[in-house]
Amino acid sequence: MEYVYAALLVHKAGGEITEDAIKAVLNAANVDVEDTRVKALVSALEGIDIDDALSKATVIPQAAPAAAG
Amino acid sequence: MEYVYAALLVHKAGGEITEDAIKAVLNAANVDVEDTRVKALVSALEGIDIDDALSKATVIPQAAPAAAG
Amino acid sequence: MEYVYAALLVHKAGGEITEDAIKAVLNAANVDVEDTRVKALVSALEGIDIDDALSKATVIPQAAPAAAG
Amino acid sequence: MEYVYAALLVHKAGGEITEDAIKAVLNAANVDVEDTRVKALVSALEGIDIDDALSKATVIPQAAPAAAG
Amino acid sequence: MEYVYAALLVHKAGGEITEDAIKAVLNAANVDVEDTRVKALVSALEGIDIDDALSKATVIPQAAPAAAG
Amino acid sequence: MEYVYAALLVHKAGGEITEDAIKAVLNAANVDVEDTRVKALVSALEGIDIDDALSKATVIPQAAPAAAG
Amino acid sequence: MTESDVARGGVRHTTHIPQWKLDEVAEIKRLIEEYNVFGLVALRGISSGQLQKIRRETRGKLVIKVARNNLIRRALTDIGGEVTKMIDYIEDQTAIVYSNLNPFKLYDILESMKVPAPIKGGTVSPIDITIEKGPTPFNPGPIVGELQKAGIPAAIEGGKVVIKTTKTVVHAGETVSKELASMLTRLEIYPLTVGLDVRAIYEDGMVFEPEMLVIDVAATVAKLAQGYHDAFNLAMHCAYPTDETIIPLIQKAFKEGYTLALEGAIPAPAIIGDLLQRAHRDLIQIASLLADTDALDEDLKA
Repeated sequence: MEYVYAALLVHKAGGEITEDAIKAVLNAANVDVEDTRVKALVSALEGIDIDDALSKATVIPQAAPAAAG
Repeated sequence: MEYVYAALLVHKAGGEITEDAIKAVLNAANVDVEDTRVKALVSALEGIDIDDALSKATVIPQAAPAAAG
Repeated sequence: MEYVYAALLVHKAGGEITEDAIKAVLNAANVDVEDTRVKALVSALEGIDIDDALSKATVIPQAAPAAAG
Repeated sequence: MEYVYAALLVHKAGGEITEDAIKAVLNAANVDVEDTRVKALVSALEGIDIDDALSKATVIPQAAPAAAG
Repeated sequence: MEYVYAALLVHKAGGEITEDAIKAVLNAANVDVEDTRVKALVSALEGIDIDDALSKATVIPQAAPAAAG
Repeated sequence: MEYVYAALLVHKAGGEITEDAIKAVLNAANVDVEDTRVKALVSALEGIDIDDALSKATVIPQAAPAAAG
Repeated sequence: MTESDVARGGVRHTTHIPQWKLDEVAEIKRLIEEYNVFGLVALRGISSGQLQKIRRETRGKLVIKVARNNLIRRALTDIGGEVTKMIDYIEDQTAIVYSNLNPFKLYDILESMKVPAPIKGGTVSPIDITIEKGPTPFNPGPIVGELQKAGIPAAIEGGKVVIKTTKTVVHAGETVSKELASMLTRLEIYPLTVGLDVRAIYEDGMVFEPEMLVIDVAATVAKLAQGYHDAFNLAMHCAYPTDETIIPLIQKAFKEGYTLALEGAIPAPAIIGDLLQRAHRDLIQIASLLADTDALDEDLKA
């Protein structure tokens, strides 16, 4: 989920979600960045209105994957 | 929420949540960092088991009608 | 349920749900296509607003795989 | 969700979830395929028992408030 | 609500809710204090265990599934 | 939460939320004031329309941590 | 009630004031001085028996003195200052209640001493009086006619006298007839509440009227909860970490990440299972619309 948090952060900071922006944040967090995943993330978020998506009331899975990446 | 995202990102990346770590991430996201907010957040997170909190996060405070209380 | 996935896929890809479109997708997935079933599906979906139907899907996965990741 | 639908379709058709298989299906549905998203999905699905994951889908009413978009 | 905020503040600060304590806080906030309201509030709070009242009053039926708790 | 109560009080009393205003209220409540937290709060509230925030779809606390400091 | 027993004399503005009046004014002043709190209460409608009972049961907590209005006025005027605000509450028949309890407790005690009382014929009712339908203690007889004559819808049913329908027999402000008052009493309906009725309580420069003295615990708790919610919401809204909000803030960030990943169909390892289930859910949703057609595979038919 690091990639997603990075995207959220960039978005909330008012920036555009680009590969470079995401990579910069992940690097700063010492994440070992996989280009493919960054590209995939940016591509997946392209058509998404993030604020709109966040306003959706999603129920969290019961067993939150605490240990999950 | 930028500060909180940054903390979560650092945590998920396996790092320790320190002022420096959070600031580095925020800077990378071009957030105009307010030192005191970083300090306040790090201080509040002391003693908090984030994974535990997330595993209990099954019922997230939902948007609820203002009628409450 | 391959046929329904094929229909969903065609729809989400922005295409029109026709027999040819469904067949093409099923063929690509190496499904042994039954023409009558494709006909029945296309016919049954006529007049159905798929986006509307999906937005009403008021159920969310409950037990997420905690070990995921 | 197109990518996920495609993956499930391939799986239900008895095929193995490979990049090529997913791409073939997406192409047949005229999706403008992003290679990295296919890679990311296939990578995420590695080691996942899909039937098992779906069988856990004991769906529950969302009970989300009207706020739900 | 100023009077109530003042009472909550005094309480949270570990102080006893007395007329003087409430008045001091309100004065510091430049509220034009009405003695009778202070007296009425202090008197009303006499028999109330604030921590208890808050812990009971804030558990409001959530728009969330049974997981609540 | 003392700091937040103080901010609410200052705001409701018609005052501007400044470090001095919040400190004055906290001092009156015998809170051992931490400058960092005051600064962090004032910074966090910058640009926030408090009345609007309060009137908006409110988030309900899960359960008031009665014992919480 | 020795005060009312003393020789009556018209209140005139005269240079000569009888000693007993001077003594009484001095006593009022002394008691106001001595106690933290005093209240002016209405005496009308209270029996001397009930007054004695109240005195007995509140002994040690409060002192009740009946006094002439003009002497009370005189004493308050003599004391001067804020106390004179209480002069506005002197009317009709007045008693002074002195206490060291706070005004709210004092009010509470006086209210708790009130008892139900019958209403007298010929008086104006301060409230609506409603008779509920149902059985009465009476056996059939002339009573039925008397009840009906008083405007009460009585009848005989199953060998007993009953009230047929619920009826408001007197509205607030209307005069109660002698017949009705008598029947109400025979039905053991006591519509009035009689006791020492607080007009105002004075403490330390402050005058409290009855509506200010009612303590509503539920409303107070609700306000506390509202105050807490306000603080919690504001802190959440501006992401300010406190002991109460830090965990919800983390959870909120987590939820937002999860939501975004799900909405964007981002195959993060943590949510891949949820994505699969969501796709499956979509399938089921569409399939459910096709339930009665030939479009479904066997595996989607129930």
